[in-house]
Amino acid sequence: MSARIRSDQRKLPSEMRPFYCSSALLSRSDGSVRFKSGDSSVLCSVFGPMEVKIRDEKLDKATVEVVFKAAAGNSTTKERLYERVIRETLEASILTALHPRSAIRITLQVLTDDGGILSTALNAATLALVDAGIALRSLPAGVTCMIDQEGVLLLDPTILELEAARSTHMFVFDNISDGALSNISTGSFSMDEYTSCYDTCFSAVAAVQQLFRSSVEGKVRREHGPEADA
Amino acid sequence: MISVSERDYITKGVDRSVRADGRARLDFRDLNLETGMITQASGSCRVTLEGGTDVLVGVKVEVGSIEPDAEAAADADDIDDDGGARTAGGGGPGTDDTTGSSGGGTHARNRGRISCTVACSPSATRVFDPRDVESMCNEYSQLLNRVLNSAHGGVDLAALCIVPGSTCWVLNVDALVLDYGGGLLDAIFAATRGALHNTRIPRATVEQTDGRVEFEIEDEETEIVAGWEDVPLTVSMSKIGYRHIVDPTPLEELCSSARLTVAVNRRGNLCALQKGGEGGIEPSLLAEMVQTAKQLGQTLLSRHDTLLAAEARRIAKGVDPTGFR
Amino acid sequence: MAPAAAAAAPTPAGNGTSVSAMAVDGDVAAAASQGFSLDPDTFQKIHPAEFHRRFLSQGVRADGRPLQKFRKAKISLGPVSTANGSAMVRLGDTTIICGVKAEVAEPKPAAPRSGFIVPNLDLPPLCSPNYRPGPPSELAQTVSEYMDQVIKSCDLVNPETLCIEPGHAVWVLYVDIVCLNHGGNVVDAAMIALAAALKHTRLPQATYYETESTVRVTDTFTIPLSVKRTLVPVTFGVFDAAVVIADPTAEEEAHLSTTLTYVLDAENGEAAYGVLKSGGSAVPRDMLVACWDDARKRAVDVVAALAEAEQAGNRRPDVAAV
Amino acid sequence: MSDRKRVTGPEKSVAPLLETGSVPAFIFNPDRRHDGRDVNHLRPVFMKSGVVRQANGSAYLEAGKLKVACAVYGPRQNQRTKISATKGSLGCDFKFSPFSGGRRRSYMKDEQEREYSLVLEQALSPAVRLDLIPKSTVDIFVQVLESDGSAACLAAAITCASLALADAGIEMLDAVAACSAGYFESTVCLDPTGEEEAHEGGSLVLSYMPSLNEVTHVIQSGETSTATTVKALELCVDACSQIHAVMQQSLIANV
Amino acid sequence: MDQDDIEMEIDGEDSLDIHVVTPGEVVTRDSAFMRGHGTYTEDETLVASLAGVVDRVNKLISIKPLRTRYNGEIGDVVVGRITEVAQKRWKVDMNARQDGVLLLSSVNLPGGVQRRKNESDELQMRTFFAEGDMLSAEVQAFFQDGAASLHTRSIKYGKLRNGSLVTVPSALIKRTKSHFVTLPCGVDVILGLNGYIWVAKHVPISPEQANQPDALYHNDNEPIADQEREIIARVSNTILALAKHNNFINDTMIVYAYEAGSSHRVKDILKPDISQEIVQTARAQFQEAQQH
Repeated sequence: MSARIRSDQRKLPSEMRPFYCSSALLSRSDGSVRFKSGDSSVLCSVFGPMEVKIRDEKLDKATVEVVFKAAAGNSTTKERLYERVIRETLEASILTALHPRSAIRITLQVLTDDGGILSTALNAATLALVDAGIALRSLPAGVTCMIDQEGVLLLDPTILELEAARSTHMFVFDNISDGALSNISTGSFSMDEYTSCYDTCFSAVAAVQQLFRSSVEGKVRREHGPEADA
Repeated sequence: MISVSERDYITKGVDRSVRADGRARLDFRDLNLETGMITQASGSCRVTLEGGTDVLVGVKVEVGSIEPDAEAAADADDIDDDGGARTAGGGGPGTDDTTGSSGGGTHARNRGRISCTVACSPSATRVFDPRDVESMCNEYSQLLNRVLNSAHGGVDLAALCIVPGSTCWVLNVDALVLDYGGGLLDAIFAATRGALHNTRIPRATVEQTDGRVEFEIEDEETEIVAGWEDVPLTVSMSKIGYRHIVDPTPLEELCSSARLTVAVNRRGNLCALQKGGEGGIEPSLLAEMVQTAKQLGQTLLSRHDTLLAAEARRIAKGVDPTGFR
Repeated sequence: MAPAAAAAAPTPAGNGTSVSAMAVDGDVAAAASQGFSLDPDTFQKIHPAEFHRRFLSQGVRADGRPLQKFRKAKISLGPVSTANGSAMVRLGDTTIICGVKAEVAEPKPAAPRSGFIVPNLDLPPLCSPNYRPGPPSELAQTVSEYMDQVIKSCDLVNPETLCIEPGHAVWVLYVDIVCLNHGGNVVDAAMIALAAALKHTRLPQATYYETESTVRVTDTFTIPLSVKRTLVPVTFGVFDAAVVIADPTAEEEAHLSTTLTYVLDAENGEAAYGVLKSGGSAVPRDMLVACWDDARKRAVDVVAALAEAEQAGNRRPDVAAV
Repeated sequence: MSDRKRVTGPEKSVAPLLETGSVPAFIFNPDRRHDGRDVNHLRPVFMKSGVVRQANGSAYLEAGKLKVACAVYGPRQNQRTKISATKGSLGCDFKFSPFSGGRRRSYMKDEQEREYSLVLEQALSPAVRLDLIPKSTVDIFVQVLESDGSAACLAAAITCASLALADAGIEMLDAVAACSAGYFESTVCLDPTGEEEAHEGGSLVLSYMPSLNEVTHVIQSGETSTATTVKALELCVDACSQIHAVMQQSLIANV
Repeated sequence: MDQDDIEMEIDGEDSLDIHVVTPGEVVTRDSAFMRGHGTYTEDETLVASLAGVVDRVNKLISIKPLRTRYNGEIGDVVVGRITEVAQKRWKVDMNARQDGVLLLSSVNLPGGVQRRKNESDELQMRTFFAEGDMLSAEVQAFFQDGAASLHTRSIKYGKLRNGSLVTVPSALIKRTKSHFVTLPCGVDVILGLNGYIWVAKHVPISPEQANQPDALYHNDNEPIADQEREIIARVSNTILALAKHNNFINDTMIVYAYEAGSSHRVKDILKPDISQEIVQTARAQFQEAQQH
């Protein structure tokens, strides 16, 4: 690959921005996490299992509610689409049958948006669920990539880069299935481009999963002290 | 709520033309009327009926813009919508269209409009389901809007135009039902006509300076609402059993299967016709009711004019209104 | 045995009859031996998921279609003469009508030549017992949003071609898609209707009069929109995370583990303008690729239906038939 | 306030104005109207029941350009708690599609739609045996796909809803047929189109049960003499009987 | 008025004047008085919490409000309307703060006073009283929450027929020996102490009729002649005229007012000037009678 320098000093098209997470930030919620990917950062808090509105009550499983709030401005249909994708993704991972007739509410607040906000939010939500001690079947993680006008695939693009995108792709994978949990692609792309995005994102998700793992290990160590290592 | 025997008592009484309060079928209750008791409004009128009904109507005059859509809607090829606007009335674009767009919608561009709302004070209607109150208020607002904004509503809408195509007077007619004792719709129309009689519009002088049209509003000099005397009154007839009565009491309304409201103007013409209620009416009875309503309407109008004249004299003498004392 | 089987076997409408009768043979034997059997309608009501599972295990669906068979798209152009462009699309029971109305607005200062396209899907309470009057359902909102994202990102209509007077007036195309009968897969029907209606849209000749700062138009709609591409949406459902079915019905949709929507280019099935898969069971890479291949075949059929509709539309301008 | 639950365009947009003089003058000829009818004739009307699969009953009506669809759900559990226990209720919802008229309509229900919903309820209630379905509600949803005369639309909605009720197997005393008439001076013109409506002096919509000989609803606007109104009532009653016959045919065809 | 003035007058032993107070007004600073309804104490002073007339019985001071909903007392005759049919009971609107309760066990059932109630009676409660039905009853007791418990276990109470309801402020109804009166003009009037007055045709009931199974709860009116309807309407309007001028209402007052208005048409009785004239005449007549 050429010595192309990306908009934020990353060297390679397939390089992800550094990402961090910090958990248990909010005392009022059952679980909370801030997930930061470059300059995109999302704060997620999880409440539940808790009382459910009778209207939403499900007899055999928990009701998952997702509220997505943009950094500024009122919610629009865009946020509603994000909420749906995140909810439908997590519903499949949460062991909802363990908590019938109750609600699990996931609130996502975008702090700063610099591209790939949906995957960032999803990652924050997964970790917040872990933080809240809600039983999960697997750990879903999302990654965004794009293809620019010249056909170059850029992983984890910034807003500046996205402006020049010919197509953008968001994939969600987890650590147990051999397929995509969720995918939103828009723009104009070929089948080959699509599959290479799939592959790139698939391997990139492994890195995020790694962070999940170390974050969870850190949490266990903090909460249970040295005996957890034993 | 009403019991079976009360219903029977009322229905048979109506059949015999001896109603529970001693009136005959086509007798109205006494209507009391006072105008000009709301000083902040451009015009106001309160109508009370013996037996409880109490309606207050305020008219507020303000400068509004003639919506450019009015013309578009009136012009728009073959499609209704302007027809829609006619019934939609209240503040909606395209105030009117009845005289049509053959002249390229110029008519719509030279008119003011009247925007009516009917609201119920909660105390008046606590016995009803709030939703029923809402739909009743909506029905009555619609009827007011439709009647007043039509070409035959009485008020000369063209006279409300200030600058053709851009600015006009908007008459906001707000009816508030303070108490409910039956015969509401007729009382609302009576109060509206009274309030329009009482309304004074500031004089607007239009000046043209180098192509720009400017207008000035003088609050001191005022004009009356042109055409108020042609505003119709309504006669609502309630069908009870096989007969119909006017000016029902609340219990009589409960016994009524259907209501026919007819708006009549002083030329003796019908300006609106609307049926309410859950029952049917035979076509022959319907025609008969229309005829009756026309005659009664004429009487009501002359009585109304007498009351308004008395009010005008009172105001001229500078006697304060009783208001809410 | 035979009469019991007939009573218990859900009988599909089409060519799958014999297969499905076999499908439940085993159970019927068990049920019959207990002196207990259900008629197909009752069975569907009590165990809807199991009802579909039995059909699918035999490679056929409750409405008689093979797994990969799409319902024929019936398209008619111009059913609504009050709209600048309109189309009605039917997929089996699903009926969707799309109308385009053009209005005039001021452009945004940042893009003085760009007009607007505003797509909205409406799922009124009329179309299904699942919707109540009030604000749009989540499905309606999210599908509207996704359609908006797709048509913007693939540059379906160049917004600058909607310019009347730079910086002063541009066209706004309101694309309103109303579902009249929800028989499943409204996403495909809605997007086909959108694509067809935009192609059918004609704008009047517009002139901007600076003195009165208004736009005036002729009373005939003559100018076609320059629609660059034809989008073809193709939706698959996945049952029990393994069985892929094409074009699910409303009954099937309730029991799917996930759905998968491709938006392909009608001319070139290699190119796509969108993929949407929201949660549910995981779809492996090879399944994604295989479905894309199937979607290409479907795209060809839809394009043919569109062409047919255009020809019919040319013969009779306002065809109306529900 | 913008609608946050829909995709939104620019804050304000208007329907464009027509070039001046581009609309030919409208001339009303009682013997030969623009579509060839005389004043005593309805537009040819087409009706079909059972068009919405998941509904308990449904119907589609087409008269000229006018197109209306209706679906009936119920009787189902009443959402309103405080309702008389002895009678059921009708919930009527009248909606113009955004593209159905000259000007684009908002999704929000406007005053006119609310009024028409109420008229619909009032026009149908006398016919439906609500006493047989206590504590339940029958929801009637009417969607206008294309409008050509708002009075005609209202009439079509009532007829179509009545057909859908019959299709849903809801007990009725009689089917309700409705028709509209416009006033041109003292001439009464049946079933006016949108173009005619824009030039008429007033209009009347009558709902009628032919077998019972009862008017279930009437609504009139515009100034007329009593004689003209009575004439219009008679004309509409006759026309409703014609519509009623078409309704019967279409119901029989669907059986 | 100055505060001290009030206190003075109240302290004054033989003060017979009517004192009107408003909420927050000090009634007395004398701690010898007892706090009654419509008052509260603050720092040893007795303060009014209602707008109304000061009422003193020995050391007990209470305020009678000018206008209030009906406050029942045991033994009161009331007229009410059934609002709800509930489990073994009816709810009765009686112009009070809460709906009254009429227990199934507090009514006479067809088939004799001694008949035992059974489950089928529970199922057919609507055949006795349905929503909207009017009845007369007596306040029997009060529940803990203040709702009145009514009973109709007497031949004079029960379902009302053959006439119409007149509503007046409850304060205007005087307690008298009998609230069931048959006026000289041949009309029955039931003066409910809750302000609901039933005016109906006089229908004598013979004992054997009363024993008919459906005699108690049928809904059929007797035939009523036009003449009788007019008299009922006249009595109703007369009562309303009295109420309009805030005159108390009892049988004699109605008779006087009825006579005073006999020259007017029924529908004119409520016209402001006529009603005033009628009430004044009736009042004068009443005072005259008192003096004799």
